[in-house]
Amino acid sequence: MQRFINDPDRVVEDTVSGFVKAHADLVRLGNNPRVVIAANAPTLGKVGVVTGGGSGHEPAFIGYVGRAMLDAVAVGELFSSPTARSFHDAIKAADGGKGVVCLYGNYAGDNMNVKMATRLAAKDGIEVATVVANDDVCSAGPEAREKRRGVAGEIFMWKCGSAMAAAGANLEAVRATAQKAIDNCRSIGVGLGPCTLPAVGHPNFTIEAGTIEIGIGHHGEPGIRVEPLKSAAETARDMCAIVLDDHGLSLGSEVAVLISGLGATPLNELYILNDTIAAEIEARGLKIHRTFVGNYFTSLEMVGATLTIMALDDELKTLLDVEVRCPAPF
Amino acid sequence: MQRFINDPDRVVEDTVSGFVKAHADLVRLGNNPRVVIAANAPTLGKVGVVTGGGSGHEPAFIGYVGRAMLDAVAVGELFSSPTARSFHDAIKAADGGKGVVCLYGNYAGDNMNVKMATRLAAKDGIEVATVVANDDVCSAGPEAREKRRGVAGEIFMWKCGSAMAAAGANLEAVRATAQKAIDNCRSIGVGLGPCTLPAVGHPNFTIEAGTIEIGIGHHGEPGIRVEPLKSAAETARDMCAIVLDDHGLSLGSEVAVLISGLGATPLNELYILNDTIAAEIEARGLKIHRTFVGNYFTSLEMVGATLTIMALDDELKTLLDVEVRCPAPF
Amino acid sequence: MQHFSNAATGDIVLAMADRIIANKAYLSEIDGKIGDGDHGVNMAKGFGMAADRLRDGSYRLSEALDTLGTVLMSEIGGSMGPLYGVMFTGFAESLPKSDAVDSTAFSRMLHAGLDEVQSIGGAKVGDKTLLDTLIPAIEAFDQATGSGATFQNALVALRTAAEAGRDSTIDLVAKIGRASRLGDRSRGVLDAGATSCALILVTLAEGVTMKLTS
Amino acid sequence: MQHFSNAATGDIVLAMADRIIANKAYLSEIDGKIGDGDHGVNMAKGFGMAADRLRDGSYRLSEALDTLGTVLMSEIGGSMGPLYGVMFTGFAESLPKSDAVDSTAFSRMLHAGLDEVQSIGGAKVGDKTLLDTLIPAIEAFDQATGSGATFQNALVALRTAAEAGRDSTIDLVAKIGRASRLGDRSRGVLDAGATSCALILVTLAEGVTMKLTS
Ligand SMILES: Nc1ncnc2c1ncn2[C@@H]1O[C@H](COP(=O)(O)OP(=O)(O)O)[C@@H](O)[C@H]1O
Ligand SMILES: Nc1ncnc2c1ncn2[C@@H]1O[C@H](COP(=O)(O)OP(=O)(O)O)[C@@H](O)[C@H]1O
Ligand SMILES: [Mg+2]
Ligand SMILES: [Mg+2]
Ligand SMILES: [Mg+2]
Ligand SMILES: [Mg+2]
Repeated sequence: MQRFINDPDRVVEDTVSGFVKAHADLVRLGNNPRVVIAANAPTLGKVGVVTGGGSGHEPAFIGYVGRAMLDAVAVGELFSSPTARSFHDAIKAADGGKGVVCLYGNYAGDNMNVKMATRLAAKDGIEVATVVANDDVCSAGPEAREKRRGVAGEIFMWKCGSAMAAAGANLEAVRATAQKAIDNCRSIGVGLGPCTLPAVGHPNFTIEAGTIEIGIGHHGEPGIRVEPLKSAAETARDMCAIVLDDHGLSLGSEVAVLISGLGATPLNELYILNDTIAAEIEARGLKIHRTFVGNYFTSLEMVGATLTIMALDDELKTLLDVEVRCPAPF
Repeated sequence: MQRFINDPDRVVEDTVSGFVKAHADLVRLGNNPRVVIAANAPTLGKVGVVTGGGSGHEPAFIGYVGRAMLDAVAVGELFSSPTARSFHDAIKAADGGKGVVCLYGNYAGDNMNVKMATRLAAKDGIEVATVVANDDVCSAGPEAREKRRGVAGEIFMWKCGSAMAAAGANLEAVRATAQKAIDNCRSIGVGLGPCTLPAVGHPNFTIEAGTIEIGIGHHGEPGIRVEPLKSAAETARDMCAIVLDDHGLSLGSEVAVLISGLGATPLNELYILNDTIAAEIEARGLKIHRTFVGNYFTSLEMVGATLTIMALDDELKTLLDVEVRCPAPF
Repeated sequence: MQHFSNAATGDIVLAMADRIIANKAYLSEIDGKIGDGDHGVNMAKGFGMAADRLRDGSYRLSEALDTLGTVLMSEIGGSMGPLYGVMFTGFAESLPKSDAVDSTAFSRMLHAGLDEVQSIGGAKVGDKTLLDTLIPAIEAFDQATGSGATFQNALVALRTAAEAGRDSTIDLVAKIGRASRLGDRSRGVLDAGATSCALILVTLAEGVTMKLTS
Repeated sequence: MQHFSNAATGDIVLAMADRIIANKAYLSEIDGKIGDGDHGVNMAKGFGMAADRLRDGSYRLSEALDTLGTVLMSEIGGSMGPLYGVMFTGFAESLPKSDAVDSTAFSRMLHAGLDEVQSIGGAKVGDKTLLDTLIPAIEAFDQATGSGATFQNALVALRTAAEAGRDSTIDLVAKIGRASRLGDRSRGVLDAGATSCALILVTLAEGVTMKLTS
């Protein structure tokens, strides 16, 4: 493994340690080294906003802690949900007396650990509302949206929810806005190459050279089909079709677009994808309000990309455009 | 090649096209499709700031065009200098009547093309000052600093020069500040895996599994040694030693730190490097003013990282902290 | 009536931890076939941490189980942290205040843990999970005591059913968790959680058997 | 005195372009051994673009050379764009206003191009670059005319020296450009630029020879 690591079993510890050193102006650790807290959190009288998830997706999740962004993040092992205790500690760190919203992704471990953390927080007298992201179109059919995984759409959910909280909204309003944000998101991942958990030492799955896996998940969960590798334009058109057919937006709708690399795909290729994606979206009579292209939500050194399209209304547009300060390039 | 491309010979065109679509709020193209111009450039009465270089280093160079950042960038083929004409067009696009400073990297092609562009601009009556970045420590000994290549230190040079120009300084002052910025930078690259030019189709060089190349260049130029792969901490200590021994900073000096991935190294590993790098810098009695960790200056899908340390004085500190808006996460 | 003493049986949890740690590589290997290959690592880490906290004293079984459950819940995360976490804290909380644990109390304990696992995980028999071990084992124990078997003999029934339940997962298609995404490809191998659950139940039955008095 | 007409010899540049394009793969292969394998691609792209602009008309040699140099400079970038760009525009600018080009004027033209290449590139003989072809070729031409050879025979001397110069690069260690970073490992193969330069000079000499009148 051609990697910069010290000990395969301490990748998360070392990552968080180096992260906090780099961004001490924005983040800090509390007593639990698996909870990253915004330097200015908690804010008295503000609804706290937290998330959490497995590591290996950097800059997600920790990179989105900051000013007008997340108040605290629970940090799991690589590709593995944080503990209930870490979620609980994150909730406590974010609590400014007005309740806490936990905005997380739809994975078995996260669901269980958040559920337990919520119970623990209730005992502390902290009211917790939750929103579960399920933007990954290929992980279940439209009739079973609640089974879909959460992927890069979480970033838009965090942003809109956090901005709403920063503006002084109450718990129910923050929850409802975050729920609307993720309801308005559809995402798809395409994979060109696998990744390896350092402690495991061999790729978790394979993608044959000359093929592409359409609909792959953020941990290499199988997609809906494997097919011969096509041009970037054809792939981009497929991605748009899957996302927008599921979306079913009306003509003239405004959207935000997020194209994220999965870790080892060079940035220029993401821009090549965007060249066609932007054209496709506009050809469908939609209006692009903003585009984000970069490594926003990765999967270790997986080769591939995700596309997220969020439908915007005036509220979401305003919230998305709030200036924030966080370590991730957002 | 597991890539998102359309035509190996049109990678740059498609990249620039997708880039401009994504960032139309900040950048535009003029008549020459190989020159990316800030949306608000030229600014009358402001010194123009331009750079240029080969493609494949995204977000460098084009991502650093923006408000209070570069006014225009000449875009070359992958790993190949832009034409003299593109440099010339970039200079013209940036010219606000007070002269233009061209801040570029020390490579044979760039030197020649900038020299010719400067002559052409002189015929237009545009005064051009140049600064050549040579921050890559391993590319020549301390007695031959003028032979060293320019690498990620260029970003600090652009930032400080651009901020100085935005503040209204004259051409000589902008040039002198940019020169000071790069004089104060030392960088090193370490490589764990090669990259492939799409039109060539096979890696430009090899790095054996289980080895690391210390001092590798941004296009895979050979480093000073190849050795068995070590822990992240040991590698980070080597990187710091090479950079700081060459730097020779006095106790208590303040520095800015930039750790950039080369393209295919996951972000968490860069933070693992930073964990030791930050400790090493502080152990030498230096004070870290700011740290940047991310994919700032890449080499297609090369696996590896670069470290840049810039010594700060009050002026550079102020300039570095100016808020800017550009597509790159800076 | 056969029973054992809650007060002096905390070391059964240490035996469990030793067994899990000894099977670390085996459990990961099974998980690697249709999961992500970390089950042994996760389990050994959690059980090892709990054992470290228990090694230097003598604890009541209920205390030891509570420590184990709490450590799993607070240090392991993923899916196993909460699932086994609530199971062991469920076990601990239901043990009687009085010292003597008879087969009725033991059955109550098993059900309390099972209820917690099902309430948090939502799986059922046939989904190819640890429940394919746990549920038949508890049913066999209850059936044995119901038809008049001694506590000791009921524990034999529990062990046998746990191992049979584990083996039943070979032919199942995973319906829940990571392996479920493989569909039919998940058939033909043991489920990792069912395997660790059998190790846990067998060690528990062995430990209790040795402590039984009448 | 032998001379040729500037007015009707622009097609020599088309012949050069054909020669370079025919050798695209070969030049890239040579560059791939110690460089980055793109020399043939770069050269074919630039010469091809220039030829496209010249294909449909009849141009003066000086015009055609100027077009070629300008295209290289404005469309190719890298190192070859400026190096060959200034060489060809240097050639073009020094050709006499009068139509007839004799060996003295031809020599002046060659030197003008060489001066430009050296002023921008800073390389010298022995650095393993195109100058190892260009400089001996010009010297051989001048020496031949100096010792009374005809223009035609001097062109033969130029061709022979260009090819010998190209071959001399095999034993050289690169001192400049990309290959110089390889140090001793750059010995044993031809230099790509020296090879393309020989193609250019040979085609030029052939073309001029065919147009000579006395
Ligand atoms: N909802 C559930 N209820 C009960 N057991 C489950 C459930 N989901 C998963 N499991 C068990 O978890 C085991 C995998 O554990 P482990 O490998 O440690 O976690 P992960 O799947 O997160 O990597 C499976 O073999 C299965 O027995
Ligand atoms: N300073 C220089 N002066 C003259 N020729 C040079 C110089 N630098 C490089 N060359 C020539 O350029 C050739 C390589 O050209 P090419 O492969 O097109 O460019 P690059 O090296 O940028 O990939 C070398 O073989 C050498 O002959
Ligand atoms: Mg796992
Ligand atoms: Mg090249
Ligand atoms: Mg597992
Ligand atoms: Mg080359």
